[in-house]
Amino acid sequence: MTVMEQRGAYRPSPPPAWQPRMDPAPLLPDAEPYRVLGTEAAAKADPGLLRRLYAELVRGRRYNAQATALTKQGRLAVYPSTTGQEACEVAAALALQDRDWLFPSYRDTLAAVARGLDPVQALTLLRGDWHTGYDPREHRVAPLCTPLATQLPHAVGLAHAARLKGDDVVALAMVGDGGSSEGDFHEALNFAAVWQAPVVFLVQNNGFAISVPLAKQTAAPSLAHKAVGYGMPGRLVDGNDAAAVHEVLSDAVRHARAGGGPTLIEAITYRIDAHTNADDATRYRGDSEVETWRGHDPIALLEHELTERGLLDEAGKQAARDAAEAMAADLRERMNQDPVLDPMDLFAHVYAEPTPQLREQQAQLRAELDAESEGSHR
Amino acid sequence: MTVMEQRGAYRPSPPPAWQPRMDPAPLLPDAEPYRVLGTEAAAKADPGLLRRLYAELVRGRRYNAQATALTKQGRLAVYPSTTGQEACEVAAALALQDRDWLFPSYRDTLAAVARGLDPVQALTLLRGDWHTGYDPREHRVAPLCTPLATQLPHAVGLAHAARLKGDDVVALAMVGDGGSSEGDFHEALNFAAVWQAPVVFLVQNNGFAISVPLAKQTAAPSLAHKAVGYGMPGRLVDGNDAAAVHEVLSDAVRHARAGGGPTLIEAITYRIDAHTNADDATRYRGDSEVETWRGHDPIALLEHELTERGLLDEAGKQAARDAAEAMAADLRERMNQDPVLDPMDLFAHVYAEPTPQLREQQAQLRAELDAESEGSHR
Amino acid sequence: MTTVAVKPATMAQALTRAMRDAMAEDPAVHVMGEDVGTLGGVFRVTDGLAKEFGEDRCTDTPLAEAGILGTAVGMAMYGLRPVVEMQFDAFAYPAFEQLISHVSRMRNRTRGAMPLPITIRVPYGGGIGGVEHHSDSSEAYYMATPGLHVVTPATVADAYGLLRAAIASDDPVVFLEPKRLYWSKDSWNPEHPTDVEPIGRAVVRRSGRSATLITYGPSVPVCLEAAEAAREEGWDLEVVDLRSLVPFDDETVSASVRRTGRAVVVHESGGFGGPGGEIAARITERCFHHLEAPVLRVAGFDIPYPPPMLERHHLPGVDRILDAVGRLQWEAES
Amino acid sequence: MTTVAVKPATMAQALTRAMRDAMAEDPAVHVMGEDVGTLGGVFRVTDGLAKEFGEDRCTDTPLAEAGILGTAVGMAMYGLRPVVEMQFDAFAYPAFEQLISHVSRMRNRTRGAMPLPITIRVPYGGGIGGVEHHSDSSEAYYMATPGLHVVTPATVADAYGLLRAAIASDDPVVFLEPKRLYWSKDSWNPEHPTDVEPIGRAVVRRSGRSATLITYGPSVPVCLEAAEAAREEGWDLEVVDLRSLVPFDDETVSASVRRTGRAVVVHESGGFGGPGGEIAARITERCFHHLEAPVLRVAGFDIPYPPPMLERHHLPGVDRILDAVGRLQWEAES
Ligand SMILES: Cc1ncc(C[n+]2csc(CCOP(=O)(O)OP(=O)(O)O)c2C)c(N)n1
Ligand SMILES: Cc1ncc(C[n+]2csc(CCOP(=O)(O)OP(=O)(O)O)c2C)c(N)n1
Ligand SMILES: [Mg+2]
Ligand SMILES: [Mg+2]
Repeated sequence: MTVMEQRGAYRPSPPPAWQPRMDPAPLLPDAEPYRVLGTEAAAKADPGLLRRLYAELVRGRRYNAQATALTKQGRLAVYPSTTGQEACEVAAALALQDRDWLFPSYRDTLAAVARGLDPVQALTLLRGDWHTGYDPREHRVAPLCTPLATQLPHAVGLAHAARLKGDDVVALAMVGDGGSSEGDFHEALNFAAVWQAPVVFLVQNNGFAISVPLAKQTAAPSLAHKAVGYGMPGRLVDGNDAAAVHEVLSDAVRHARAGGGPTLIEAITYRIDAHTNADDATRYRGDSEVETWRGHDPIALLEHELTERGLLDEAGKQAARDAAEAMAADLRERMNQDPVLDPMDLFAHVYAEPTPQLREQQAQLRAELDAESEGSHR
Repeated sequence: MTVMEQRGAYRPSPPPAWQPRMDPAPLLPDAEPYRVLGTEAAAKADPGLLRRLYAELVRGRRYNAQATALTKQGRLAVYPSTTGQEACEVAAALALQDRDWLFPSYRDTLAAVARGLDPVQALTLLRGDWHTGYDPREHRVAPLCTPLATQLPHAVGLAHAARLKGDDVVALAMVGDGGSSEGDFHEALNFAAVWQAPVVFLVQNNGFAISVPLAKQTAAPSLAHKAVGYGMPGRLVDGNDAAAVHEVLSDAVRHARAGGGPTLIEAITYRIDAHTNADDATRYRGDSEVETWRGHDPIALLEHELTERGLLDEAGKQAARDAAEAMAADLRERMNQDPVLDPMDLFAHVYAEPTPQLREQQAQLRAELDAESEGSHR
Repeated sequence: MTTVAVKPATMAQALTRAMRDAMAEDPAVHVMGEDVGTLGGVFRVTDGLAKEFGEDRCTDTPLAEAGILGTAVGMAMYGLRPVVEMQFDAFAYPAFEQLISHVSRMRNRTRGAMPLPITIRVPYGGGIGGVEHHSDSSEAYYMATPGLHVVTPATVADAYGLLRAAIASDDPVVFLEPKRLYWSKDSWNPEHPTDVEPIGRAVVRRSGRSATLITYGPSVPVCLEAAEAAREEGWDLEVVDLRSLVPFDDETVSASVRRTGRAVVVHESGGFGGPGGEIAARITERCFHHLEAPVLRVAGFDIPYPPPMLERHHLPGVDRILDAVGRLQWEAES
Repeated sequence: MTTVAVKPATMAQALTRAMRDAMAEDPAVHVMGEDVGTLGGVFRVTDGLAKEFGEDRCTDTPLAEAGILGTAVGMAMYGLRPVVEMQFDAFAYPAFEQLISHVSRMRNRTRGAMPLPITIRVPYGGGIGGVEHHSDSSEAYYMATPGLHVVTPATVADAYGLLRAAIASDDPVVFLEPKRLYWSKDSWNPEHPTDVEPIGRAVVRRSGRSATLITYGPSVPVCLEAAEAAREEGWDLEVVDLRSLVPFDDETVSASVRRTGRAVVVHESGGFGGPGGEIAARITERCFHHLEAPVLRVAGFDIPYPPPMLERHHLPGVDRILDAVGRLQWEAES
């Protein structure tokens, strides 16, 4: 039986007597974003997991700060920070198995790092020495994707291919609230549902697409409500509650792996920093809004829970901070070294073999570089 | 107050305490497609309207048959028939006011004709003498649109512009089930909802996109369920029930005109003929399915209702048939005349003024044509 | 294998056969697109593949070209070799962002770690009486996008050989199929397994001494016809079929023009900003001192593709080619 | 109106002013795009317009480029004159289907009944240290699309004059803004109301006798610099700024090349299939017997735009231009 045949026809020949394929009710998100921290559900959460999340959040916050600092020192061309969004970034990485794939957007270097990628490699794009600084196959992390929402169909295709090959691999694709307006978002979700591909879509609704607030982006009750239009479940989660995001993602990943098809998850969070270091957020939002959200900080929320439950003491916090500092120091040091670049790399991977035309251009650049190094060029 | 300000913020600064903008329940379509004919609602329907719809359906069926016959005679390059879908076509045209705009897909010549367009002009595209055979402003009918779903953002933009200018104009945009998978569908609906543009989207779900059945197109409970993801109401209607389609469309048009924003309507219908005359439908569907749908024929349904209620007798039927025959005879006759073409028109409307380059090419063609007519050319 | 008679086949059949053989040889090859499965494609080029290999190997996708190409990217990332059909030239436009920003760049982006062996089949060009949006020649867009191979056959044998090469290529190939040659027939041996045609080599379809016609795809038969007609005028024209626009076979083209000293580039695509400018410029750069006349171009007009009843005035035909040849300054002037 | 001192202004300011003046004059002019309202655009080119004219006249759209251009089409159908901003060159690709299949063709499709006076502003080109997808030169795609005007300023005054002309045009204009010249300054009188610059006319930025550099947009200052440097080598170079790629000013270009007998086309866009091929081919067709050497091209390499740290090796600079000039066969050879 082929994957296609498994699907069960919807209404291949819609009969005059109408039969909807499924009850839409279970596909709709709950009215309230799912929360764990500070609720009864927290008691069920695995303490080891919570501590792991905490350490990663602290490390992630430090990573954001360090990367932002590197832009000021001219060591990064640009950095889109995820300060305030660490819970989503970290949970996305931790909800996956090793064999699964992560499809990050341009903002999601932290998710890639939390998945195990070397931070220097994750930042190569933003430093400017090469577009992708890592082999995507090594950690199953697709290239950080700048054209918004275009990575979503890639995730669907990869998940579909894995399923066709009989591998129980899940793809997790990340996108922003703004990205949900792109046509590729629609096409990807539709393909995923029709193919029942094992893919999870995580929309980080951080309130803004650069300067554009969500109210100008959509009029929907929530972005998770889009799911029903594709025939997949939509879930709404508090994106600053690391335990909740981890749980909802893990459920969706498990569901996908079991052949249940895709899920759309909207995580409500907030971008505390400006869009990037180059952005001036005061042009489009007030301090009070930022302050409100600081009061719902993902690290503080988890720290509070862990402390309340006696799972974290001052020593534990210090250990997390120390690990984060060590990561930051290492990152700083390595990013302060100038990358060694070979201009001839321009031609190295345009095609498997350079075309005759590229070979000519290669020779031209080689000659120019030789002349330059001999100091003989104009 | 600008149109933008009227909108009422959704959650410009999503507070930690979540507030969905609206209750999604009223946006969801009913579980059953809305029907009028053969139900209690029929009693409330305006007899004059029903008779008008009947006459148009009969004319529409005849128009489809005539146009298909013209392809066999080589008078049309191709014709995508709407036999079986006449209720949607006709109701779409009749639900609009004169000042409103219709945005038809490539299949919807009948809707354009029902709106008052000369059938010969409506068929110019398919005859092949020019892309659009009419001035869109004359009957407020946008050019028949072949690239699927691309007309939807046009409808949104036009409706938005009208609203900005203070005109109470509504745009009705037609698209197929297949077209709903395109990114432009998504982007158009989203813009419409965010702008609260006075636009109505009518998806004719006729079961197929060429050979591809709906089950391979979407896994959604219905296409109307997509509406909630944009924050607009979704409506499901029996597309072969002309009275029902007319009522649902009229309601949506009224709602839009009153500033209530867009609506997405899915009309369940069936394409009785092949995709076009060039298609071989036996390759992908069985006769029995077609037969089932013939049993739910839009003309028969309405004829039954009218007859039952004593609103239609044999003379009435004959009158409708006669009017249809007259239209067909006139169409046949005029389509059998070769259109007069001027090859120099190739250059006439590429730009407001031809570029110097086009003037050179114009001169070249002129010289060639002169030589040809003098018989002096090779 | 026993010897099999060389039988006439259409280009469409050769293309089908190329996919079939590639699918049989390599389970990684997947065909996908609108109506490619049950229907066998609107041109029937994928006829029988779903039946033979199943719907998972030859898949009717939802109707969304960016989605088709975008999911193909993901499939290729997982090791498959997708062969994507765009139903018509103009319906490839929705997939341009995926094509330009991903398909053409993924190998480069990842320093070779993630090549995308995707074949994108695009029926292109006019001359079939198609209504608006069904006759575009979009090769200029593809040529201007580094990272893509751009290939187009003009014969039945090349249709097979080049499509096999495209599918076997580890790089993305935009494979342009001249619609109006789909039903052209040729003696071609479908049982011959070795006629894969390497990408990047032009071929001299007709030798001649007076001038070179440089062309590809749908214009190849037109140029051959023009070359025959030219004999009456005393011109012995050489016809070069490029077959591959990227990579471009400068060697074959330059050698021919150096020999003849005169050249006309012929294509259906609009002239301005079209392939002919690049080709003429390259020839001039390389053969300037061998040229007796400027390289001329015979192309479609710089207009949106016209309605069917007017297309014959738009398409470069024999007369227009001969007119251009006539302007190649046969008597020296200044 | 009193005389106003000519003050230095940046190209970005001139562009803002052009939109402001157009909006003040004609209520049909609407600006739309991502972040153009409250933020004033990521390059601040629409700064202040939402404040002055309201959000209905300068609108932050949802994040969807096909939707932006597609709704602009509908707005133009109702009589508005949308000025659309695409945030970066590469982010115009999702809108290509709307651009190619509708924007460029609607007038033709409707026999002139439905012109689309849409201006599509596209910040383009590199040299600003932008990460992937922020430095593309996409003009070849636009040039190959009949029905579009393609315009690109190189000076502050032209930025104003040409953008005014674009917005006033009844045809769609792709208005390419060289990103790296946004902050270039020039003495320019922002109060002078008459300096609308008609579309379609190239201008000689520097007269010279030895050879002509033909260029546009971001490469104009580079060519002027090269021309200065060339004096040391004894070459007196003429520099032609095309300003408009479509329509193309054959007259000015040919006149210059006939005078100098030698030409180099310079642009950032990739060479293969790029604008230079068309330009070189046109010049050769028109000026063959005046040419002492083949028209050469200095262009970006045929590669995806490189990462910031390598872009200087990709961009055509003074040295590469002078090298090409040096190859213009100053001593006759064969
Ligand atoms: C197709 C495309 N259009 C425009 C851009 C420019 N751009 C980069 S980030 C951004 C905003 C993205 O907002 P969102 O999706 O909410 O993600 P966030 O930045 O909040 O993480 C825009 C418009 C882009 N990268 N790709
Ligand atoms: C963008 C685009 N892709 C592909 C096509 C080719 N095509 C024409 S009609 C059609 C099927 C349309 O199906 P649907 O939207 O259900 O409309 P219907 O034909 O049933 O009226 C296809 C694939 C097209 N016209 N436009
Ligand atoms: Mg966001
Ligand atoms: Mg359909």
